Amino acid sequence: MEIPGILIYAMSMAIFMGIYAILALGLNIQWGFTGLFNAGIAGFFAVGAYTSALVTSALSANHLGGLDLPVPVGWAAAMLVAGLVAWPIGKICLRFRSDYLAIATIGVAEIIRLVIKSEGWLTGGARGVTKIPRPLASDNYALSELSYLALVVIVLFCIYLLVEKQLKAPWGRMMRGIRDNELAANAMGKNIERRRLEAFIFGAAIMGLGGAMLAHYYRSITPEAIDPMIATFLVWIMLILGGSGNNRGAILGVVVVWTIWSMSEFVTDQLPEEYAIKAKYMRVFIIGLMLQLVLRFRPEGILPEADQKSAQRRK
Amino acid sequence: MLEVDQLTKSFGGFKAVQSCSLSVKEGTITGLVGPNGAGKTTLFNLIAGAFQPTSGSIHFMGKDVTSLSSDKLFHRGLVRTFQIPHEFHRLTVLENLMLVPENQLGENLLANWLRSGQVRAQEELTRQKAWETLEFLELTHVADERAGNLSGGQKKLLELGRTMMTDAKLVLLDEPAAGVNRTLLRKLEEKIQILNKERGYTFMLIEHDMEMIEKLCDPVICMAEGSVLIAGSFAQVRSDKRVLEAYLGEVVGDAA
Amino acid sequence: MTLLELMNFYVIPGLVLGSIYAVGAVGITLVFGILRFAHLAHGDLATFGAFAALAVVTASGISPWAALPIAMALCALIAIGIDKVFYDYLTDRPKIITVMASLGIALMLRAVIQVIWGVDTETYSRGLVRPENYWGLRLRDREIFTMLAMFAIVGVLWVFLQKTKWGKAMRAMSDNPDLALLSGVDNRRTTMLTWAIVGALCAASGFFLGLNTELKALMGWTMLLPMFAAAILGGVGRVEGAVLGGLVVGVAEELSVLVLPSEYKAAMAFVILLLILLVRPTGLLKGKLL
Amino acid sequence: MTNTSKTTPTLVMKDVRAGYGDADILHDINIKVARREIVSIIGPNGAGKSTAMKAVFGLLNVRGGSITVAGQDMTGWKPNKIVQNGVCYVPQVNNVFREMTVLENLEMGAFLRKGDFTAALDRVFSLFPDLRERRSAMAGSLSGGQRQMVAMGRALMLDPVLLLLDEPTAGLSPKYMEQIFEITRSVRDTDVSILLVEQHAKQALTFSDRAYVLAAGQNRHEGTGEGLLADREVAEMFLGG
Amino acid sequence: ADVKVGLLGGISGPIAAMAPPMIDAAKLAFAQVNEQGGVLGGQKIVTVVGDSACNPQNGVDAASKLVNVEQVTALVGPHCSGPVIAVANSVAAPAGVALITPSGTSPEITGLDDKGTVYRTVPSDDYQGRALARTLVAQGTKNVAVAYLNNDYGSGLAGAFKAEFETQGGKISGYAAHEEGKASYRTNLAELSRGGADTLVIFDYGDGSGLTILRQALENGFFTNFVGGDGMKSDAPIKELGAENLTTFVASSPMGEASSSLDSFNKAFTAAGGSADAIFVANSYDAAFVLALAIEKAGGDKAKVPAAISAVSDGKGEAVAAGEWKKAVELIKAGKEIDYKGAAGDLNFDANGDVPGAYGLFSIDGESFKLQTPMN
Ligand SMILES: Nc1ncnc2c1ncn2[C@@H]1O[C@H](COP(=O)(O)OP(=O)(O)OP(=O)(O)O)[C@@H](O)[C@H]1O
Ligand SMILES: Nc1ncnc2c1ncn2[C@@H]1O[C@H](COP(=O)(O)OP(=O)(O)OP(=O)(O)O)[C@@H](O)[C@H]1O
Ligand SMILES: [Mg+2]
Ligand SMILES: [Mg+2]
Repeated sequence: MEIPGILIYAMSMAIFMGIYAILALGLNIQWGFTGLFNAGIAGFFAVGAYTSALVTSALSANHLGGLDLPVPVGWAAAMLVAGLVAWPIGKICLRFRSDYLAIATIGVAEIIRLVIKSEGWLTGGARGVTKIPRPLASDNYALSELSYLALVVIVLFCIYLLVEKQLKAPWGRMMRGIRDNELAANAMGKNIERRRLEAFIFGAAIMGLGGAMLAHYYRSITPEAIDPMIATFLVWIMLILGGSGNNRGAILGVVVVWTIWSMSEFVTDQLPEEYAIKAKYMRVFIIGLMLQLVLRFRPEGILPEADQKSAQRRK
Repeated sequence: MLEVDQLTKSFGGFKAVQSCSLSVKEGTITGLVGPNGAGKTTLFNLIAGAFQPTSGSIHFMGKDVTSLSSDKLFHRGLVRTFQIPHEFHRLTVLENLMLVPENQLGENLLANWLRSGQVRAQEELTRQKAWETLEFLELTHVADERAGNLSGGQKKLLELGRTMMTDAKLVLLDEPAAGVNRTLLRKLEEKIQILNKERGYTFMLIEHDMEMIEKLCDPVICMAEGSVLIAGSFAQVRSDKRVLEAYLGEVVGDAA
Repeated sequence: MTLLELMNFYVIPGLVLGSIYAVGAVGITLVFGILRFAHLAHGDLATFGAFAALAVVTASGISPWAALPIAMALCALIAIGIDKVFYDYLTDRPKIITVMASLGIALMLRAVIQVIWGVDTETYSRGLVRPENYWGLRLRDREIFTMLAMFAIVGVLWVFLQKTKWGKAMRAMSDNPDLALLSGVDNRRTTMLTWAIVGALCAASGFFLGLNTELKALMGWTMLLPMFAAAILGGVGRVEGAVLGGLVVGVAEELSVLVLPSEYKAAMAFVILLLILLVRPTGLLKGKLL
Repeated sequence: MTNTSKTTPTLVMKDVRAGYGDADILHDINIKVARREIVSIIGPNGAGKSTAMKAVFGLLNVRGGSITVAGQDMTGWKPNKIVQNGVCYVPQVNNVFREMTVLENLEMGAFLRKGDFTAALDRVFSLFPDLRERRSAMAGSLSGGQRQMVAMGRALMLDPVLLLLDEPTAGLSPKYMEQIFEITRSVRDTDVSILLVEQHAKQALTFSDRAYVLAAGQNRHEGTGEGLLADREVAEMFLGG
Repeated sequence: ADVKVGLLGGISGPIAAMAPPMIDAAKLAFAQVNEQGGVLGGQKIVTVVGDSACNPQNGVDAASKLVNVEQVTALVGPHCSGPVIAVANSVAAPAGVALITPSGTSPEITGLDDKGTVYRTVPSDDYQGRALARTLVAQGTKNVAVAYLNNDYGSGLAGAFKAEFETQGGKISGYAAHEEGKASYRTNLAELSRGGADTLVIFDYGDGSGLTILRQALENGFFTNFVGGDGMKSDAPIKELGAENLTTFVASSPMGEASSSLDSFNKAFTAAGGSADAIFVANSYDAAFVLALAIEKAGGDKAKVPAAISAVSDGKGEAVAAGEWKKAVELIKAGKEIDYKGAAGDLNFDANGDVPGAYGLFSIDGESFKLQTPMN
């Protein structure tokens, strides 16, 4: 019984990593490629999660929706609606630069969170949406974890290919150019405003998908899941630690940070029983300290942004 | 091909460009000189759409482009360089050049997937062109270096290189020679002449290097305090008393 | 509603709240303006300062006001220490990395606070303090003192930055660190001084918050967003702007219940922020566009 | 510093090896500037001229060799300490405080100066009257040439023993270019040694006492100004014929 | 061997202040079990603490560690409703491990498709809100303003209270939600008081923003009477505001018929250094104690524990009070039915794992809360 238990834990960890990796890839498009300081990940995450929840769950008196549609439709809707929500937000906020944009997007995410909490007719308010179907679920615990993991991995892989191909393509080069020097990019004929909006929406849609996948994993979504610490800042830590501008770095960052996040609990559990609660505070300390250590030894991220070396020097 | 009419730009209360009128004829290499702070760069910024003028109008190829943004002007065939280099610092030197050509299919989200063959072919061409440009600028050895790590002069060369990556009608060069090695500069001059003669580019060139102005430019326009002081051939401008005093800093009567 | 009611129940609470925000926002704006990054550990350092003052009060029984300078000094030292150990070696890296490091520091500080002082709600002095009546205006002593102290602290800081070489050195360093070095500015010491000021301001803002309400382990973290909003609103890098921004956010939050359902009160800071940024992208007073 | 003998060279860079990352840019560079001497460095773009200057100030990793100023070994010193010892440097790029006014920029030049510096300020303003006019403008909004004047003016606010100038004339009008050379010479006459990087190589060589040619991070030629001007190979390779 | 039980709580995060006493109370129950001979013929119950941080991400992760790696027999917790639902759905129910939350009050927990694994010792907000409304009307309070925390706990209680209060003919002259963690609620209070009520009902936590609201209302003289839900029955207001200032403050709280259970818990918990007035501690104690009983009853079989939980507190059989472990074990050994009557109520789980709950209205007497009237 011991070994399978650890395997199931490993699977649940991997599911989290997969979902957070999707969020991190979405952020990488916005920050890593385009330099958009979006600190409102939680907002798009929430929009995606709730959209898919309302589309796929059964009819309920507590909230809108309840369309009972298949899960893939829910995921597609999550991406679509997250993208749609991002559009006006981007239109308004993208004129701000760096830190101004960050605080504006944090604000928008807070407003989204408050709307979700307060507008019960739409979202179930504080009660949230429960009874969201989980695809491929079965009565066997291990099996349903495994199949959901497989699903997450497949989706992640697709998203990775999508984003990686975009990055390597002239599109990615243009975006990185806009990030590095807007004025020059503009003078070289790139429509800055439209392109930044494009990247913002693209990234937001992917974040929406991440939110949806998490909601289906829990089979529920409540406002507690969109706390900025866990849904925004954590993703930022992952991306920056992994290496922004590098998709593999982003994924690796997720793996490292979630491992620290989750496994640190085992470390502090070694403390004697009477310190059990203090141990949890120590755990938070250890998480903070580990971040510092990773930054100390890999200040550019674990896998820094790679230069796109010219493949052949001369034809 | 370019008509600037009564253009004024003020920053706060300070008028950097004041009722400035000039025109550039197709096929010329027009020189723009003037003391430091005369408003030359500001004029370029206005023409290229980086600033909006306070008043006045700009016509390019017969059309009013006064309030057009930089990217739209680029698509109409107007390319500019910056006096203080604006490189894409985290892109490699090669990428800095490859980014420039307009209408790249691969910059379109969908085309990237639907027409990837075409995208790849186009990339190959762009890459080749970029290499040729690097070869000409003697920058091949830093092709894979991040542009932010270049030396001051190399950045200026890269700035210039970008204008060679696209088929422009009018090229605005802001002090291309500053900080560039003289041996290389002679080559640049030749290149500019070739582009002008063979490809039909029109140039507008800000320079303080009189040798270069003399060799390339006709006509030459001299600006001072935001407006045009005099326009004419190099010799005419060179011998104007006001120019001598304000710009060249020579005591009148002194031979060059 | 009479004017007096409006003042007593809406405007004055708003100004007091705004003063608390202002002290925090000034610190944030200094880090923003001089060191050029968003210091996410600001709130937790403020909490630390508040608890440090509490520790002094309970240990020695002196008045909280006498404990304030001690807490400020302690926080200044801690801020310098944090910088030396954790931020300093990231100076040449992209600023976002330091932002992440500060997030880690926030977690560490919070853990330390919880381990040392626990998680219970505390106050400096037990019991209630009912407001006095000044010609119809109802104010508590501590509210008056909070506002006065805020203006005093900010005033002293402003004079210091304007009149001494240090202020100029700080600005130079933030503008172009290499060139500042080449001009003979000792960037290390300038940074240290900046952190000393920021740490002291943190302690002060935590103290005022605790004095006017209660001390809780997470109080700083929950105040972080409105303080950031205030700093940005005032114009990044502008001390006067931060004060103005803090007051605007405070009053706007309190007045918002007149027009909005109260559950949206927390969003008010951001609504104001977005509106003002749309009109003035650099904040109320022209701040740096970083 | 004042008591060093007349024969001690102001700057000696001996076998300096340095680079930004792991790779070396400078390979055993040797440069010497004697007292009251104007020495210029010329060479193609990317030769390592600016790097050599930064190496003096320890702005990058110096991995070998030594740097001595007025007899004092300063290898590995911090830039602000080097400035305190009378070395001034005008970098090629990023050489102004963009968000400070012209006046504040100049005041920053006098940061280490104790007491009154209005005299120095007046001198700078009389050299560059344009700056006096734009004294309260942000340096970041200045024209390219005006910035160069600010940068130069900033360095003139202190009385250095050694002045390092990285392309001080780039972007300046012919009038000011002449003037900069004039100033340089007159500064030299107040007992200051000057090391200068120039792309206006011919003019620079004409008025330099000695000059070095750097290429690919190595010493290529050295000699007196006139000597190098006369050298055909140098003329062809580096001076544009 | 030992029997491992997971204690899952919101130790870090927004309810950090409430979690430690709750965990301590649960530990007290297990300590009593161990002292009185342990489970399953002398085995000790050991606890492993997990941190749900009051969000589903951490909750599920911590639960997964407890269930899969630590292989705990059952979970006490999590504390917040969101994690309860997520953990139930993605860990407890699939793994067939019992989960008893002492403080998840969301109505959504009732209807979870949990294969009978999910229980709670705190009543759904519905009961308490309604009971409080009835009691107030019965006492003659007809006009109140309601301030509630905008989370599952606050809005659930407030909703139920409002509906019942209005049916009973009362008038709600102000009704507003607030966010936690703000420094000032004075304008909220001013708005609420404009309706003319002199009684303020606060559904919030007494060591969180509820305390701030109470303080600011008292200091500025906004209302004269204050009524709180069980979250306000905390020792923090007494400690920080002073009992002398709280003469007009009452709070409702669950309690059992057998008030001996509550007394015995109070005594034991105070002796162990805890504060018996802390929020949800009695519920937490009950959750742990009933779980221990169920483990004993199920003979240590993890899969049988869920069903055993409702069996040991279903209103049938011999009553067992808080702390009476030895007696309970003997009864179980003798094959008799037992019925645990807890410190925070009689439990009596229904088919959904919910408890109906009985309430009392408490006022402050000296330095602690004393029962004023029972509510129904
Ligand atoms: N953004 C701005 N804000 C305020 N003043 C400006 C701005 N840009 C330029 N100026 C002012 O306008 C004047 C003209 O500047 P401009 O850059 O056009 O000069 P220039 O002719 O290009 O000079 P140079 O030959 O030195 O490059 C200068 O005095 C400068 O200070
Ligand atoms: N920050 C940097 N990081 C990495 N490499 C650099 C950096 N700065 C310069 N280099 C490289 O070092 C070499 C020498 O640069 P340096 O700036 O010394 O040239 P320079 O001789 O001053 O040229 P120029 O005349 O163009 O100013 C160049 O190849 C450049 O690419
Ligand atoms: Mg110019
Ligand atoms: Mg150079």
